[in-house]
Amino acid sequence: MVTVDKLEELNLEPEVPELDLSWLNLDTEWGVSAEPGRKGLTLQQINKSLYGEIPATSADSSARPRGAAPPEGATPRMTPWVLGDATETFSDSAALLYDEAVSRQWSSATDIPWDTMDELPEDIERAMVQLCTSLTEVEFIAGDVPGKWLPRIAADHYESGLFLMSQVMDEARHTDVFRKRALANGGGLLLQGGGGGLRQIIEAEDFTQMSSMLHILGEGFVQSLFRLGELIAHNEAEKRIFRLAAQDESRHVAYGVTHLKYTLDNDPDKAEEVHWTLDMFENTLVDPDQQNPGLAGALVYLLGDGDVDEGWRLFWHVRRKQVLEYLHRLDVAGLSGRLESGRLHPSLSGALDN
Amino acid sequence: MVTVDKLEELNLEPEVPELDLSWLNLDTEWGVSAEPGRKGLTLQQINKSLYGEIPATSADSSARPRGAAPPEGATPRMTPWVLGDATETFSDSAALLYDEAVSRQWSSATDIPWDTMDELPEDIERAMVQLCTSLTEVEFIAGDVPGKWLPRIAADHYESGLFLMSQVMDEARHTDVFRKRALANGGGLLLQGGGGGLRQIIEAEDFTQMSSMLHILGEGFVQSLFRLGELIAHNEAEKRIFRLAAQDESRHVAYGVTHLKYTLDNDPDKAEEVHWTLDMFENTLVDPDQQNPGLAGALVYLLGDGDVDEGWRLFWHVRRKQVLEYLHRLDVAGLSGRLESGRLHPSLSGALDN
Amino acid sequence: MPDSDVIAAAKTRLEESGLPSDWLDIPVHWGVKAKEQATPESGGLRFEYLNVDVYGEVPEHWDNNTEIPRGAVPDTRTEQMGYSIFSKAEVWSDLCAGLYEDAIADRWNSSADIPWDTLAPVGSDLEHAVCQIATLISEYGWTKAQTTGRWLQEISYGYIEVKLFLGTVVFDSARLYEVWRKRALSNGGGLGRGGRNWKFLPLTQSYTFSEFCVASIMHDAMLISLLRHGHRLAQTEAERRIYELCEQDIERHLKYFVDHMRYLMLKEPVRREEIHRYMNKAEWYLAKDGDDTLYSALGVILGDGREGAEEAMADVAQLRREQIETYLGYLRQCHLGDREGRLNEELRKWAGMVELEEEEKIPV
Amino acid sequence: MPDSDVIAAAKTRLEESGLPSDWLDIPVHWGVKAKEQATPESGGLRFEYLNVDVYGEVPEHWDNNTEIPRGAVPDTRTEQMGYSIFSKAEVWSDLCAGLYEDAIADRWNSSADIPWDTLAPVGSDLEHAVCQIATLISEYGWTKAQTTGRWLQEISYGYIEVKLFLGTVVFDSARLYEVWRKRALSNGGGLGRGGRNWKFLPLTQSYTFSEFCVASIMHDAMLISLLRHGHRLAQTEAERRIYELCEQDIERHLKYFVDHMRYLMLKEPVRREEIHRYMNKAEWYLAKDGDDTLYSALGVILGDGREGAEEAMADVAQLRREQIETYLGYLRQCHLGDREGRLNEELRKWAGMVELEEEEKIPV
Repeated sequence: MVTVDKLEELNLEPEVPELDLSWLNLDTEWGVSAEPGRKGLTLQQINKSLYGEIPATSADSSARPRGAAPPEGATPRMTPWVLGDATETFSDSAALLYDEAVSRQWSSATDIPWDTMDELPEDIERAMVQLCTSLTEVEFIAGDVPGKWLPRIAADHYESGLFLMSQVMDEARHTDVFRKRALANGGGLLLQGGGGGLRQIIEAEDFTQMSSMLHILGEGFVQSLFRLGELIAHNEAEKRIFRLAAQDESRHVAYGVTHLKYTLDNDPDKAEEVHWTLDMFENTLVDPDQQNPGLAGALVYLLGDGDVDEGWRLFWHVRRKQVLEYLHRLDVAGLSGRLESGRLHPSLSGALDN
Repeated sequence: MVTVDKLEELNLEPEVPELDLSWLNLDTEWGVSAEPGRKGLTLQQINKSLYGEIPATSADSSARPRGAAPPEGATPRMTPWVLGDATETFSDSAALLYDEAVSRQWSSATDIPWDTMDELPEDIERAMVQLCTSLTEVEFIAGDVPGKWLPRIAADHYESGLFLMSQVMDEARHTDVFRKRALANGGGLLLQGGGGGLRQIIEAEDFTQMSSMLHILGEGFVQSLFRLGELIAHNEAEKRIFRLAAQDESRHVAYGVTHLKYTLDNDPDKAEEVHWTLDMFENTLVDPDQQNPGLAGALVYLLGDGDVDEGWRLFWHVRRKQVLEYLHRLDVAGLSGRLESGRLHPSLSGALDN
Repeated sequence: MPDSDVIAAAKTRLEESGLPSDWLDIPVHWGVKAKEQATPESGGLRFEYLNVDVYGEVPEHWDNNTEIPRGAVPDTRTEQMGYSIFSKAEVWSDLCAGLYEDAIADRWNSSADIPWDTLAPVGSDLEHAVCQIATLISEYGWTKAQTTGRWLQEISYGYIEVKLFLGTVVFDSARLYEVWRKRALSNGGGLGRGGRNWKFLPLTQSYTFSEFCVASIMHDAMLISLLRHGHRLAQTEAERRIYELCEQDIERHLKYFVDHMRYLMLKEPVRREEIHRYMNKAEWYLAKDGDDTLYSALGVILGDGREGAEEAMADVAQLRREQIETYLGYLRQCHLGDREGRLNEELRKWAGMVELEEEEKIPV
Repeated sequence: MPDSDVIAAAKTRLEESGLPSDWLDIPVHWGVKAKEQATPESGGLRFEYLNVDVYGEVPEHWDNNTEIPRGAVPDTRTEQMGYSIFSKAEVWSDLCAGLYEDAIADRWNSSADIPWDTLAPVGSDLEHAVCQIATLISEYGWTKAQTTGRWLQEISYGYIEVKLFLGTVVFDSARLYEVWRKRALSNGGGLGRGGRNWKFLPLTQSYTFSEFCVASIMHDAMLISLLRHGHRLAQTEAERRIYELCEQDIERHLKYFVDHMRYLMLKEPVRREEIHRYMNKAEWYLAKDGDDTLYSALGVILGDGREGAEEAMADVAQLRREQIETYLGYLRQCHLGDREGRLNEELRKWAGMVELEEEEKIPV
C-alpha cells in the first residue's frame, strides 16, 4: 500500500471543491428497497420498478447506469458505437446467469484434487496432454471474444454486459486449468490445433452471429463432450475438471440459447442470417482443410483408452449426442428445421445414423 | 495482362448459371434520365427523383447503392456498424465537393515547375525542408483519418463517402508533394514534429468531433497559411505547391463547415460537445508540451527570410488571420460565440490583439 | 513394454484407423510435473508453478499471431488471429500469475458476502448522497470492465499470465459495478446522476496498453483513496464491507499496473516522454471534467446532511488532496517520480501544490 | 560567409528570439537533389526518384509507431498512433511508387471524359440488364473503397509508397462506384437489385493485409474478366469508354496485389498454407453467395432481351469460366499456382474443371 506522504513542495491549502447540491433533486425513481432473499441480494432482486425495465433500444454510449439521471452538459461518445437494439445482445436469463456465475466460481489451484493424479501410461498421458493443448487454445479465444464485445454493449443492457464479464473470467480459468493439466503430470503441451473455426468466431461482426457460433455450436459441442468427461478422465482430478468446466459451459450455452430466442422472438427476420452463419460454421468444423490433427487422434485414443476401434465407436456416440443436443438447443431458441430441411451439414446429420 | 490459358485439367463443360429474371420486375424508381450539363454529368445532376432523397437515418450496413432494391435472402453485417443518422456524417455540399475534387486533381510530378527551383541559401533551404518535414507528417495523418471512417459511412449517404475517398487521394498527394519538396533541392528530411494534435484527430470516435478538429481547425489553419504561401515560397515551384494544396484544403474545410452546419441545424444539442472538443484541441495546439520545435522555428525563419524579428511580426499576422478565419468558419457553421464567451483559448484570442 | 514401443504401437493403431498420429512424434519434456508443487501449504497448483522448462520462458518478442499456447508446436495452416501486442515490455509484470491466483482466492459474492440486513434507513440527504456516490462508482466499474476487456484480443499468448490476470480485473470490475448498484437500490433510495464521462476518454481511446495502464493508475488511485475512507463514510456494516472488499480488489489491480509500468520504465526508458504525454492527457480530462457532484455528495455525508455540507467541504478538500498524493505516490513506485514537477495545473490546486512556472509558449 | 557560419548565425538569431533551433543541428544529406531527375521525358518528378540515400532504404522491419517520415529524426515525445503493420513482407511491392504516379497520370473524370451524349434508348429489357449490372458494379466499388481505405491507418510510414498507391485505389474505387451509378441513372432506367454481400465478408473481415490482397485478387479478377468483354456488352460509345477506363484502373490494382503476393510468397514461404486458408474462405463465400442476378443480366444483354437470354446462357457460362481462369492465372503469377488443385468445388464446376478426389474427412 502506498503511504500518503506529504509532498515536499506542498505548501498551499488544497482548493475546496464547489458545493453543488443539484443532485439532491433529481427526477429518478426513488424509494426502492430491494430485499435480500435466500441467495442474498441478487441482480434479479434489484431489477425492480423502473430499474428493472429493459429499454428496447438505447442510444446511450456512455457508462451511465440504467435509471440514473443524465449529467448536465455534454457527454462524449465513449465507445465507437454501442449495439443499441436489445435484440442485438439481450437475454432474459443474463441476470440469473451472472448471479450463478458469481456464486459458482471455483479455483483451479485448490478445487481440483491434483494429488489424485497418478502416473499414467505414456500413450495415455500424451493423448491427454494433446487434448488439453487443444482445449486450452479453444478456451483462450473464448475469453478474447467476449472481451472484444464488451465495449459494444449498451449500459442500458447491463445484464448482458455482466454476463460477458463473467464469461471472460470463466474462460481465463478454463485456459488456465487445461494448461495446468497439460503441465501437471509429465506430458507438456503438444501440437497446435490449426484453427478449426476459432478465427470465424472472433472475426464475426454481428453479435448474434458470433453468439450462435461461440455459445450454441462451439461451446455446446464442448459441453456435450465434457458431460461425457467420465469416458475420457483417468482420475478424480480430471473428472472434476470436466465436471466443473461443463457447469461453466452450461451457463454460456444457456446465454446463447436465450439470447437467440430473444432475438428471434423480436426480430424473426434474423433467422436466415443465423442459418447462413451456421452453414458456414458447421462447414468449417468438418472441413478436412480445417481438421485439428491432434484433437481428432487424441480424443479417439482416449475414448477407447488406447483401443482405437472402441474409441471410434464412442466417438460417434459423443458426436451423436453433440448433434442431438445442438439441434435441441436450436429448437428451444426457435431456430428449428435445420435437420428436416437438409440444411444441417451432411457430416453432422450423418452422425445421427451411427 | 494475364492471358487466359486453357487449364490443362479442364475437361468438362462449365456449369451454366441459372437464368433468373426476377430483377426485371423490381419496385425501384424507373425512367430516370439525367442530362449532362456544362461540366458533364455530375453527381448533382444524377441526384434526382427518389435517388436524390437523403434518408435522415439508415439502418443498412451493406453496400447497396441508395435507391436499389434489397436483395432476396439474408445479408450479413458488412461492417461492424454504420453511422446511420445523417446528422453524423452528412453535408449538403459533399456531392459538389466531390465533383470539384475529381475535376481539380493535379499531379505533383508534372504540375509543379520543379525546374524553377534554384539553389537556396543553406539556412533557407533547411528551414524550408524542416517545414516540409512537418507538413508531410500532418498530411499523412490527414489521409489515414478519412480511411478509418470510410467503413462507417452508410451507403445511403454515399455523397459523404465519396468526398472522404477524394480526401484520401488529396492527402496522399500532399504527403507526396511535401516529401518531394524536402528531397528535391538538397535538404532532406529533418526533425519530426512530436505530435501536436495529430493523435487527437485520429483517436476521436465521433465523426463530427473528428471533423471539427481535422477539417475546421486543423486544415483550416493550414489553409490560411497556404493562402499566404507567397510569404514563404522562394520560387515558382513552391508557390504552385502552396496554391494547389490550398485549393484542395478549401474543399476539405468546406466539407467540415457544411457538415457541422448540417449537424447543428438538425441536432443543436451537439454544439456543446463540439465546443468541448475544440477546447481540448485548441489547448493541444498551443500546449508547450506539444510544441513542434521544428515547425515553429522554421516557419518564423522563413516568414522573415532569415530576419527573425520580421518573421515574428509576420507570424502574428498569419496567426491572426488563422484565428479570424477559424472563427468565421464556426460562425458559418452555426457554432458562434467562442470568442465572446471567453471560451476560445487565450493563446488564440491573444493573437487577435497583435 | 518399453515406452517407445508403447508409442510405436499407438501410432500404428491410429494410422490403421485413418487418424493422424504426428502428435505422438513431438518430443516431450517428460520431467515437467507441476503437480508436485501443489500442496495445500503452497496454495494448491498455482499458475506460477507451471513456469518451468520451456513453458516458463516468457519471450521478449513473441512472433506468433495465433492462439498457440506458449510451448506448443505450431501448425502453419492457422489463420492469424489479429493480436497486436508481441512485446514483453509492453505488458509484463512478474506479479501477474500470482495476482491472478490471489484474485481467485479472494473472490467474493455481492449477493451473499455483504450483510445487507444491516442496512437501515438514514436521512434523505444522506441516502441521496450515498446513492449518488454509488452511481458514480458503478459507472467507473462498467468503464473499467469494458476498457480492460478490449485488450484481451490484443495481447498474444506469449503473455498468457497477463491475460489471465486481466480476466480477473474484468470480473472484479463487474462486481464493482453491481455491488454499488445493489447498494443504491436496497435502502429506499435509487440511482443518482451519471457523470459526464469525458474523464474516461483516456481509457477508451488508448492506443497502447501502457497508456491504458497509466490512465488506470490515475483512476484507480482516485477511487482507492476514496475507498480508504470507508470507515468514515459507511453508515452500516454492509457499506463498510463493500468499501473494504472493493479496496482489496483495486489494490490488487494497482499492484499490477504499477509493477508493469515500473518494468516498462526500466526496459524502455526512452518511452518516458511519450508516457508523460499520456498522463498530460489523462490529467487534463480529469481536471476539465471535474464536476463537483462526487465531492458535494461526500460533503453531505461528512456533514451529516446538507446543512453541515458547506463546513465539511474543507474535509473533502483534504480527501481530494489525498487522491492526488496517492496518484503521485503510485507513480513514484513506477520510477515516474518526475511527474510531480509536471502535474496538471488544476490538479496542483486540488493538491495544494505550488504553481508551476509558466513555460514560454510557442504558439505553433 | 561559409555555410557553417550562416547556420551558426541563424541559430543565434533564433535562440535570441526564444525559438528552438535544434532542427538546424541535424546532419543533412546535402547531396539529395531529386529534382535533377525531373525531366519531362522521365515523367516529371516521380516518387520513385525520391528513393535515394537513406530515404530510399525501405526497412524489413519498421519500429516506429508514429507518423514520422522515413528518414526524419524522431521526437520521442510523440504519442503512438496505432499503426499495426511494421513488416515489409506484409505490404511491399517494388511497383508501388510507379503505380502511384501511373494512377495519377491516368486519371479521368466520369463527368467530362465519358461521351454521355452517345447514350441512346435501348429496349426495356436491355436497359434493365445494363442497370442491374451497373448496380452490382457500383456496390463493389463502394466496398472496395471502404475496405481498402481502412488499411491506411494500419500501415506505418516505413512503407509510404504502399499507402500512396492505396490512396489511388480508394479514389479509383469511388469512381467505379459513381460512373456506374451515373450510367444507371442517365438513360431512362434506374437502379436494380443490390447483392447479398456475403461474398464481400472476406474483404471486410481481413485480419492481415495479405489476406485482404488475395481476396481482392479474387474479386478484381472476377470484375476484370467481365470488363474485358466491354466491347460485346456495351451498346454505345459511352459504355465502351466506361468499360475501358475501369478496366485500366482494375488492371493497375491487380498489378500491385499480384506483385505484392509474389513478394510475400518469396520472402515468407512458410505462410503458403495460411494464405490458402484465406483463399478457401474467399472462394467459399463467393460460391455460396452466388446468386444468379449478375449472370442472368449478362444473358439478357448477350441474348438481346429476355427471349434470347436462355440461349445466351451458354455464352455466359463461358464468361464465368473465364473469370475463374483469370483468377487462377493471377495466382500463378504470385507463385500460387498450386491453387488450381485446391480450388473450391463449386468454382471448379463454374470452370468446368474435374472434381477433386474426396479427401478423408476427420469429423472433429
